Order: sequence, then C-alpha cells, then structure tokens
Amino acid sequence: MTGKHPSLRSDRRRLMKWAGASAALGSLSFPALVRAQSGPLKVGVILPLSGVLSFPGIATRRGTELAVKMFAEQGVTLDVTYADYESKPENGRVVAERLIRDGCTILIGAWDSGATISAAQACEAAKVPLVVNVGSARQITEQGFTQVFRNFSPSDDIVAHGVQRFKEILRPGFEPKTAVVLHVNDTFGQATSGAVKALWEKSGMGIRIVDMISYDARARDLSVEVAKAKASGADLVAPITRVNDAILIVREMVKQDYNPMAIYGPSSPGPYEKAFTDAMGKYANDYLVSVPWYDASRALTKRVLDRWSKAYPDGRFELNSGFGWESIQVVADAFQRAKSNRSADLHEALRQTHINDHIMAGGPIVFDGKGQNPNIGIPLLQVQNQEPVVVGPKDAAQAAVKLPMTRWSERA
Amino acid sequence: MSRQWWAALVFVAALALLPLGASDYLLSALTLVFIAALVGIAWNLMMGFAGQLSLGHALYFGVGAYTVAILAERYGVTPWIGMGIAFAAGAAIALLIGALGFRFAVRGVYFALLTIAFAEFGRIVFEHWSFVGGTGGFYLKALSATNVPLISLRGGARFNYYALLVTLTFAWWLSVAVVRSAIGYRWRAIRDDEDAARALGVPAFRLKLLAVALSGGLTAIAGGWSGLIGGSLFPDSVLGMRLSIDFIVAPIVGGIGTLFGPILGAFIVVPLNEWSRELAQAAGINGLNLLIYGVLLMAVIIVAPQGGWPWIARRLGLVERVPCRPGEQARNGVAIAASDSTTGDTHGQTSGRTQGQTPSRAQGQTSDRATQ
Amino acid sequence: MSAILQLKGVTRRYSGLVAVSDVSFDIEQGSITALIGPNGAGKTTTFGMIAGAISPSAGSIHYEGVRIDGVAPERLCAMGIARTFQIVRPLQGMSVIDNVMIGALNRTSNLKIARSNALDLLDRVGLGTKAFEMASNLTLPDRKLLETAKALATGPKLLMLDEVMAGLRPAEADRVMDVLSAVRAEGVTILLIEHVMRVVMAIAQHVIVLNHGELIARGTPSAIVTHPRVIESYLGTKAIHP
Amino acid sequence: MSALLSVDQLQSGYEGVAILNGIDLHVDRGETVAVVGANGAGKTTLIRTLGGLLKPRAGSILFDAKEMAGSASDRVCEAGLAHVPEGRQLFATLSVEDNLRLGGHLNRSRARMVRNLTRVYDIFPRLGERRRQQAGSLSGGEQQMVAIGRALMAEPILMMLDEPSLGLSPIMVATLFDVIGQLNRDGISILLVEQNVAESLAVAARGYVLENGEVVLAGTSAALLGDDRVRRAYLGL
Amino acid sequence: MNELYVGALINGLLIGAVYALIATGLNLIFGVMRVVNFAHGEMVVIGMYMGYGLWRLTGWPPIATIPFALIGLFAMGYGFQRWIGNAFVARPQHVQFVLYIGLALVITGVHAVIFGPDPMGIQSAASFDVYRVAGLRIDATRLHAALAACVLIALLWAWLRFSLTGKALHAAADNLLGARAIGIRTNHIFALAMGMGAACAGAAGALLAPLYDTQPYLASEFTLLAFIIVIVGGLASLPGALLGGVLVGVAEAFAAVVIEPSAKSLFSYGLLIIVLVLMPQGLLGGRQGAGR
Repeated sequence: MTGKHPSLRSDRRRLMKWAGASAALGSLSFPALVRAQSGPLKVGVILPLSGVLSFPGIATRRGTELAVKMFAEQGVTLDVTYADYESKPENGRVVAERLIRDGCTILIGAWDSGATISAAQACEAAKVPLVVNVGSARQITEQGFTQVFRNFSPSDDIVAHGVQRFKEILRPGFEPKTAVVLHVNDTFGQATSGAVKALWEKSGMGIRIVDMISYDARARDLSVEVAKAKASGADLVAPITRVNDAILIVREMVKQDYNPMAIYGPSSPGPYEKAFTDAMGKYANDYLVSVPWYDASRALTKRVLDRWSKAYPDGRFELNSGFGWESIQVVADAFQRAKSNRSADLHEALRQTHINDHIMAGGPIVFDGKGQNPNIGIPLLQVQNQEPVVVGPKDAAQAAVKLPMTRWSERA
Repeated sequence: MSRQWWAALVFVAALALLPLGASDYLLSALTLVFIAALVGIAWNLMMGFAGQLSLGHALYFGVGAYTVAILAERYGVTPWIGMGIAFAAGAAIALLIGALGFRFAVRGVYFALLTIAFAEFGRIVFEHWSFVGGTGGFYLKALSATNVPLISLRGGARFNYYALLVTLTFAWWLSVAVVRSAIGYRWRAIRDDEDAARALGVPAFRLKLLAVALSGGLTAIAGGWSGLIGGSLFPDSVLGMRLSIDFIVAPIVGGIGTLFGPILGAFIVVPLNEWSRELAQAAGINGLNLLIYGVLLMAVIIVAPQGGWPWIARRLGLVERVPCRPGEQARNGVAIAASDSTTGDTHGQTSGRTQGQTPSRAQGQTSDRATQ
Repeated sequence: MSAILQLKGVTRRYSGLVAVSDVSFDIEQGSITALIGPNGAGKTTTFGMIAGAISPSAGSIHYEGVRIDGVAPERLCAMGIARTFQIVRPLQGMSVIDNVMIGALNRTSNLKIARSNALDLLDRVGLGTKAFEMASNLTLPDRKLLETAKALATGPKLLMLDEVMAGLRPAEADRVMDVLSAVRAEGVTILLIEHVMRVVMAIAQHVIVLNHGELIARGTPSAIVTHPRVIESYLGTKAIHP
Repeated sequence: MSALLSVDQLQSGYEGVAILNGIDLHVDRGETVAVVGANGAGKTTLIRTLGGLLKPRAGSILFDAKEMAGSASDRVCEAGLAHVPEGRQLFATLSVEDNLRLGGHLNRSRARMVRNLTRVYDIFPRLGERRRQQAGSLSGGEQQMVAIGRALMAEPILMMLDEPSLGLSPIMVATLFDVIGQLNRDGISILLVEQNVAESLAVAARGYVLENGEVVLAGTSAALLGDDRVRRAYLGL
Repeated sequence: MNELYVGALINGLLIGAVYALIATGLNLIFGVMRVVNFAHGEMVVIGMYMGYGLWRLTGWPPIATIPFALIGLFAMGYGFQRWIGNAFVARPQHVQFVLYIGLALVITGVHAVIFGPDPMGIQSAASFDVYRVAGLRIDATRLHAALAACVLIALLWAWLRFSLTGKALHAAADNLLGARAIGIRTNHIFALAMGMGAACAGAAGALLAPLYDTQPYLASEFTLLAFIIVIVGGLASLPGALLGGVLVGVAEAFAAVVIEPSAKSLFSYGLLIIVLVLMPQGLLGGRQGAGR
C-alpha cells in the first residue's frame, strides 16, 4: 500500500490542512475564500483513487506526480492537491468545489467521463479551467462548457483512427471476415462499442460484426460470454474492456480453446497494462489494441521513461501515466505563459496552447473552440514478449505485427 | 407556537443567513446534507411512521432525477413542471410496488427485499435503455450566459443551497402536517400493530399506499434536484443499491419516527462521511474512510439504537406537550416525551417475524410477550 | 328484540385440525352475552371470525342482516363492530390517549374532537390520570382498561371483549362491569369471552358454552352453571364436591 | 427438612411492566405444590423467572441450597429444576425422539441418554410408538407428554409445569394429573401452575392463590378448596 | 450452438453449487435467528482474500484454504454475534440492518486498507486446466470448487441433522421459548449459527478466489445474490438454498446466452419479485427449520 501512495510518508502538512478543513466543515464556520494573485500555482487534480476505477486512477496519479517533480526541477513550481471521488461520478462536482475552495485556480481531471462532466459543472460555475487528462465521452466537449480543455481523444475518434491502422495490417492470409464485439456495459464501453458499430461496417474493411455481447461492468465471470463469442464463429474478437475483464476474457478463451485469427481491442484499455501481461504471461502475446500512446522516439519521452523506471521500477508507463504527465505539462505551459495564477489568465493561456515537444503520439497539443485537442495520435499496439509495442502506423512502428495469432495450445 | 416550532424557525433562519459568509464548497456540502435530509424525511414517512421498511429508495430518487433532467434537456420542459411530473412518477412507481407488496401481504424483511429487487431491476433497465443514455449516462448542457436560475432551476452553489433549503423546509412542514393529522396517528397505529389498528377501523391498505406514494414522490423530487445540480446522471450513481443504503442511514442515526431525526441524521452522517473520506485521503489509506464510517455507524446503533434526536430532544426540553382541554392544565403538567419521538421496541420485529413461521414459533413469540 | 348477530354453521379448520365446528347462535340486540369454555375450546377463533380477523372455512355470519364473514376488520369496525384482543395489544409507541384516539378517529377525522372524546372515555374507564403516559408503561389491568376504551372509542354497536376482566382485581372488575352496564344501557350489544364466572354471573343475560370447538350449551347464567355437560367439561366434576 | 425451593420476595416483569410484586413461596422435597390464579395473575411470569428465562428485579430463589436468581436457564436446568412451559413449546418439526434427546442435552453421557429415553418411553408408551413422528403432528395430549418427557430427560429434582391441562380434553386432563401424581411418587417434586383450580388442588398437597402478582392465599389444598373466596372466584360456586 | 447451451448449463450448475454454499450460510443465520446478515457478501470476500493470501504465501491451491477459512470465519462470526450481535436479535429490523451494514463497511474498509482496491487474481498453470468429457470442456477449477461446495453443504446438513448441537440449532429456530425452557443456551446457539453461516461464506469465498478476481468492493453483489437465492429457494430451507443456488446459477448462465449478458441479473431480480409476491415462502420454504 505505502509503495503506491508515496504521499503517505511525508504528509504531516497535508494532514494539518485536512484537520483544519474538517474542523471548518464540522463546526460550520466560514473559511475565507483563498484566491492568491501571485505566488505558486495551486492545481487540483481529481482522480478516482479508490473504488472500482482506482487502478487506472493511481497510474494517472503517478504520471502526474512524476511530471510535477520534473517541472519543479525546471523551475516551474506547482502546488498540487489530489482529490478522490471514490469512483462515484456524482462526487465529481463536490470534489471540484472543494478544490476550488482550497484555492486551486486550475483543475485537472477526472479520468472518468461522468465525473469529468460533473466536475465541469462546478468549474463552469466558478470559471476555473479544467484540463481533462483522460475521459473519452464525446459529450465532455459537446455540452457547451467554456472551461474544459481535453488532451484526450473522444472514443469515436479513437475507433476511427483504429480502423485506419487496422486496414493497414490486412494482407493475404489475414483477412478476417467476421467479428464479434465483447464490450463492458459502462459509459466508456457503450460509447466505444457504439462507435465500432457505426464505423466498422462503412469503413470498407470487409469485416461484418456478427454479434455484440455486452457484459456488466462488475462481471466476475465471463465464461458464458466467451462461449457465446466462440459459438458465433467469428474470425476476429474485438473486446472493449478494462484490465480485469481483458484478463477474464483471454483466460476463458484459453480454457475454451477459442482461437480466432486475432484479438483486437479498439480503443480498449487493458492489454497494455502490466497487470494484464503479468497475469496472462505467454497468453498475453499477439493481443492488438489501438489507443492513444506515447511516442517513444522523442527525446522527451525517453527522458520521462527513464525517470519513470527509476521512480516506479515495478510499474509500466502507459497511456494513463502518459496523459497524467501531459496534463501537468499543459498546465505548466499555460502558467508560464500566463505569468499569473488567476483562473481567467490561465484560461486565456490555455486557449493559446501550442506544445510541440510532448510525449504522447500525435501532433502538437492545441485546443480548438470546444476545448478539444484534435491532434492526438492513435497508434496500433501489439503485446509481444509480454510488452506492448507499437506496430502501426508503419512510420512509427517499433516492431512488425505478428498475425494471425498463435494458437493457445502452441505457445511456448 | 410550541418550542419545537420555534426551534425549527431559528434553525431555518440560521441556515438562510449562512450563505452570507460561507464558501461555495461549504454550501455545496450543505446542499448534499439537505438532499440527504429530504430523502430521509421521505423515507421516514414510510418507515418511521407507517412502519414499512424500504431498502430501495434509490429507485424513486433515480426516476426523479432522470425525469426532471430528460424533460428539461430534451423537451425543454421547465423543471418547475418537471418536478411535479417527477413527484407523480415516483409516487406511481411506489404505489405499484406498495400495492403489489401489500396486496399479497409481503411484510417485513420480505417487503424490504421486494423494494431492493425493484430498485435493482430498475437500475438494470435504465442501464440498457438507450433513451435515457444507458450506462453511457445522461448529461445536462452547461449553463448558458443567459441562464435565469429561477426559470431553469439551475444555478450556482448559492442558488442550489437556497433551492434545497426551501424544498427541505417545505417537505419538513408537509411531514409535520401529515404526521400530526389523523393520517399520522393512524400510520403510527399501523406501524405499532397493524391487526390491532385495523380492528380499530384503520384502513391499513389505503393508508400504507398513501405513505408509500408520498415517500416515493418526495424522494423523486430530491432526485430531481440532485440531477439538476450534478448535471450528469448514471444508472449506477442515481439508482444503485449503495444509494439506497446511504439514504436510510441518516434517518436511522437521527431517530426513526421522529420529525427532526432525518435532518439531524443528515447533519451527522453526511459530514461524517465527508470527514472520514478526507481523513482517508490525507492519510493516503484507501478504505480507511469505510472503516471509520462503519465503526461509527455500529457505535451509534449500539449506543443509541433509538437514534440521536430522542436523546437530544429530551435534553433540550424540546419535547411535545400534548395539547389539552381547557381546565385540565394540572393533569397535563407532566410533559412527556414527544409521542412522535419514540419508537416501539417491538414494531417491525413482529411483522418481520410472523411471516414464514410455523404456528408453534409464532405462538412462542407472542406468548413470550404476553404478560401473564 | 331482534338478533344483531347471527352465526350459522360456522366452522374453521387449520390444516386438518378443526378449531370451531358447526357453531350457530344468535346474539340479541342490546344484550350482554358471554362466551365461555375451557382454554382451546375455540372461543378466540369464533371471536376472530366475527371480527373479520379470520375467515370461516364454512358457514355464514350475519350482522344486522348483512353477511360479514370474510369482510376486512376495518370495514367491520366502520359498520359498528369493535373488539379487544385477548393478548392485550396497546400500540406501544404511542401514549394512552393516542391509542384511544385511533379508535375515536373511526368516527371523526377532527383531531380535537377525537382527543376530547378519547379523554372522556379514559375518564369513564378510570384511566384519565394516565392519559399522557406511554401505553407501554401501563400495568396489565390498565392495559385491559385501555383495550376496552380503545374499542369503545370506535363507537360500536356491537362490542366484543376477549377476557377483558382477566387479571383485574375484584374492585377493578366491578368498575369495568359498571362501565359495561352503562354502555349497554346506551344500546350497545356486548359479546364477551370470560373466565371469571363471577363476572359472567353478574352481568351476562346469555351464556354460550363452547367445548372442543362445539357449542355444547346456551342459556341464562343460572341455567348454565347447573347444566351437567358444562359442569363436566368446564368446571370439572370435582368442583362440585370439594 | 429444609425447603427444596424457596422463593423470597421475588419481583419480576417485562419491558418496563412489573408483574410480580414480591412473591414468597416454597416447595419441600418430594412435595407437589399448586399455584393457581386467573389469566394474567402472574403465574407464567413466576415460572419463567424461576426457570431462568426472565431475570428477576429483586428477591431470591434458593434451589437445593443454591442461589438461582439471575442464573440463565441452562444453569437452572443443570441444577435439576426442569421447566415444562405453557403451550408445551415443542420443536414441532423435529421428531418426538429428537425432542426428548434435546431435553437431555446437558447430560453428555450416552449411557444416561439411553437410560433416560427408556424411562420416558416406559412412562409414556405412546411416545415410544411415535418416536419417529414429527412432534407437531401429535395430538394435544401426546404433545403434553412429549413436553413432560423432554423435561424428564434432564433428570430433574423439581419439575415446574405451566398450565399442562391447557386445551386438553377432560379425559386427557385426568390422565395427565395421574401422570403428575406418578412422577411425584417417583420422587420428583412438582410445582404445578394451573388455571384449573379444582383438578390441580386435588393433586397437590398445598397451594398458593396468585392475584395481580401477589400471593393472596396460601394453605393446604383442602383449606383452599373450602375457602369461600376461592370457591366464588375460581369455581363459580 | 448445442455445445453453447450445454456448456452454459454445466457452468451454471457448477457455479450454482458455490452460490448455494454462500446462500446456505445466509439461510442458516436467518433460520435460527431471523436476522438478515447484510454483511454476508463481505464474509465471502474475507474467504477470498484468505484464499488469495495463502496462495501468495505458500502457493497452495485455494481448496487447501478451506480449513483456515472455516475456522477463521467461524471464530469471527461467533465472536461478533456473541459480543455484539446477540443484543440485536430481538431489536427491530432496521436497527439490525444498520448494525450489519456497519459491519459490512468495516470489513470492506479493512480489506481496502490491507490489500488496496485493486483486483487480485489467482493464476497458476492449473488455472487453465480443463476436463474434456464427450467433446465438452469443463473448467477444472470450477468443477473442483463445485464439488468442494457440495461436500461442505452435505457435511453441514449431516451435522445439523444428526448431531445433538445441530438439533439444538434446529430447536432454537423452531421454538425459541421451548429451547430456552430446556436450558439450551440460546446466546451460544445464536453465535454458533452466525459462526457456521460465516464459515460457509468464507469457505465459498476460498473456492471463488481462483475463479473471480478478489476485490474489496465485490461484496455487496454476493450479498444480493445470496438474498435472491435464499428467497427463491425458500428462507430457512437448506434444500431450498441448494435448489435456489443452482437455479440462479443456471438461469443467469442461460439469460446470458439468450438475452444480453449484462442484463442477466434482470432475470434474477424478476424471479425474486415473482417469488416474493406469489410464493412468499419460496420454492421449498413451506416447512420451517434449519436442518430439513
């Protein structure tokens, strides 16, 4: 536990602050609104640090903390406060309000789309900018929020990019005709599977979706789901998962000896996580996924990876930690240009954002009128030797794609 | 005016003046307290006064939240009307469940499980219903610059605070009026002993339905507010089992079957929850909040199983004096604990235990209590 | 005098066991009738069937010429049938006066009137001084009185009392008997299950004797105590020759 | 000879209601004593308090020279004070034999269990015939036998019977009182609580009349049966 | 397609047996005390963590954890009931409810504090074992779990049926007053029932550990699942719990095949509502008692 929460060791100061805050709440006194005009920038980071989403939430926090450390070394000091909404989206608003009360003039969050929108309501009311680290629901930038800046792709964009990447790897000997979609039935799963359904058939890939199987987000046992997929006889299995269900699906596929031509997760977390590759071992290999990913060819990325492996030797740098890192980069950049910690100034600076040198794949970080970064790159990843590697597009590929996948029984 | 009314007035006035010096955060936190109190009052009408245990109030809450939000967002219906429709929808569903349960004599634990079953059923339906957004959720648009809170019923923390304060005051007044009316007396009779009450001419079926409908409707209104304030709705977060449990903890801690209990309970439980969460976060220990919250909950129920309000009321002297006929002052000189602030030790238990028992067990139970 | 209540061939079975078997009797308007018999004779079951708490397996019950078996207790109460329970059931979470008010609310929905009616009744049964205590704090005799007051408060035409004298001291029983006589004088018919023979002898005009679910005798109290079957089954043979 | 059971100023009741207001009584070794009174006089409360099911509020219960007031029912049973509760309170879904065995659950020795079972079946041959039957399916009289047999399994010195004649036919009642007399002759002291005044005073040597939680009369059975107040109040004469 | 249905049936049967063990525990507690253990799912999760923890420490298969889970959970259940729970047996339901919800929160909190929120799966080479029978592939872990669950249920049943203490449990369920009158220590019996019920939950948890990834927040689902099974099968009926468990297991498996897997619980809740309204005693709940 303590290893995961480095803040535990040196946090007497925060404990004191907490004591003050809770005393204030308890006695219903009236804490004065703190909004400093100068000095360090207070940043509030909203993440699911407990509850069902805590796994990616903690990965995001690590990336964020690493960035804070690295920027501090460059002289950009950010005073970061983390707030947990316990994986309950409806808490997003209250948590955001608490951070704003504590004097944060810019917020980062909230990993989950629902919590992001909930927090955005508070940010909108207080006119405090919200930099979205991870959150793929299109609605985040479609609800008319003026304070939202999203450095992440909406799920339909990821799926559309994925189609392009997937088309590129089709070749004689690997031409799946049918696909079955297995998706988690939550906000993200529903949005993504909807996009897959809408985009695949008209993409000209020649792949017909024969079944869409949705399972509960809290499902503990996917044997029937996998049996159903197997019974569909599809050439391609397209799981849209979180990490646990990805494990369950592959484990069941092995048990049921179901060998499709490929497993490809469009916009799906899971297979690139260390938990997945550790748990599945050799069975993790050959799994394909298209998600936003870091660009390992950049010098900055190499530096970050280097620092990461020192700070968290047991963890893998992936998209959550990557976007966690970049969210701080975006904020630090805006702070430097605004030369102010006032929300309005930061907001103005964020609108002018143009960051060429960053770590995630894709073009420079900019925000359009709706606050969306349209330049996020979506590579194709494949698990090879229990590590995710970029296999597409060709110009960014680190390794050749291995297809069709090796039968379970023939894996050494 | 009785001391209770004065106390209520002072309390409301203090809350009304509070925003003059409080931060948005404190107001938002208090708004959550008000919502919890509102649901607590609604739940208490059903459980505390009419004696029907519901563990599925999230259903009414969620239906209310979705009704108001969808009407406003998709059809442009002002929440002023939406709240009315939400009340009707919540009441209608509650009536359905109540009618089914009471008609088939589903009592005690079984009735409670029936309410859970309906709530979970409702949640799963909402999760698969694309019209309401399914698990993808339903979102309200950000407020435009031209938004008029009094029309859209959406606004900043301060507006929400006052809106809920007014709603809560109204709901409290309503619950007082109903509970002090003939209906309230008859509800309590049903709660204490339904058979005996029926023998005294109390139309138990109709009155239980009334309690359930009123409770469901008020809960739906609380849900409606919660949806307008939060802006994003998910079946799991507005219809989930967890919510049903959270709802009933406050009135139980505050004192079931009392008029102030649910409010007191909300003022204890919500900050307690918030505080334990902050403590857990400050300490960086996941789950510490649950541990603290759970221990405190058990401690409260072990120390004060009747809840906090009866205890406080006795100490503050805020107990009800039963009105008396002129010329009988002497007799009524003894102030007694407010008749609405005490709960029979046995109610609920008896009804829960009768179903599914062989005659011998039932007989054992009853004669156990008989005083020979 | 006409019959206010008529039972015809009333039978109640519980999974093979016959609790009441083919019982028929009439109760005269304005009379006090006592239902006696050993424990387990079926008195309380008969009572429950008249009061709507139990449905007869066979037979019919008529009240003022209307068939009432199977009718819900609250409707019967509205029609003027009130009962007490053998195991006293005060509404524990309420005060004494509130208990009585529940009954009084059967006649009026005005709380003030109901309260004053309830107070009057409590005075009448001698519980006036305890009106504002919690019902759960009453002693057994007081609970019995409270039961009676609750039933009376509903404004019954037929008042059914299940062992209301049991456990009362003679003086208390006398007081209840006075109340009952007064109630009867107002035209209320009374049916009571009673064990205390002194009471039965003193106030009942008619006695109905049940044994093993069957009606074995009926008549005036003085006739009943000398009835051989009654003596044999109920009073005990040895009782006659101590 | 000192009393086997002596009760001194016993007070007891339920949740806030006092039922017994200071009871004094005693049962000598080998004696049969009846406690009579109307419904609600406090008879069952007395038995339950003696049996350890209710905690007394005050007073003492001296049984076999040991203070029992406040002891739980298992200690009371162990001491040899058996309780045949009102309404029999059998385990209706268990077989007759299981009911009996449970009565002897405090004796862990197998041999004693077998011996006691044989003894009960000797006294009540009908139960031997019906040992496998569910107790709830028996007739009222047979159930009362099971209840007494169950109490016998604990090898009691004193047996308290609470309204054993309740709901039984006159013939059954007669049989029952015969059995009670037989048990007494076998050396078990009996404390009999009854509404059936005539029968119970006939079988007992002495009696107490309970009214409103107080002993209002005490004396030999003959004296009580001859007492005018008893005759008027309880015998309807 | 046939293979799919037969596979679903077998799957449902096997997991249903483990569900039945969970429900049996809940049922035993309810049968004896008429108390609904809202912390039952949490007790299952304790068993899961015990299974996981022992596997991590020793590499033993979770079935080997069963004795530890039985003893550990029994002690916990017994102690809790003896010191805290017994005072609540005669209290109103809502008060009991808060007590057990409090306990549930404490257990979940302790789990989260010790193990963190992340799911923890047991996976070894054996996780992928299957038995091939007539062209069907039967998951070995699942089969072992189901067999172990059946054995435990049978043992419990035999204990309740044949031991004197088991009969005393039954007696207390049947007639509390009668039990007290003959000197059965009901405080001990109640604690015993809670201990046995908890032990059932814990053993089921140990069996589930290799099947489901262990997580603190899983618990409430198990509680709800156990409720459904118990109500459908019949409260206070042991065969009812077995039947209910298998029925719910199979029904969910088939619902997943026939309708949407994510909506499969809809079926269970629908079943629950129908049974509650039309057959409030459950399918086999006509008779009363803990052992028959």
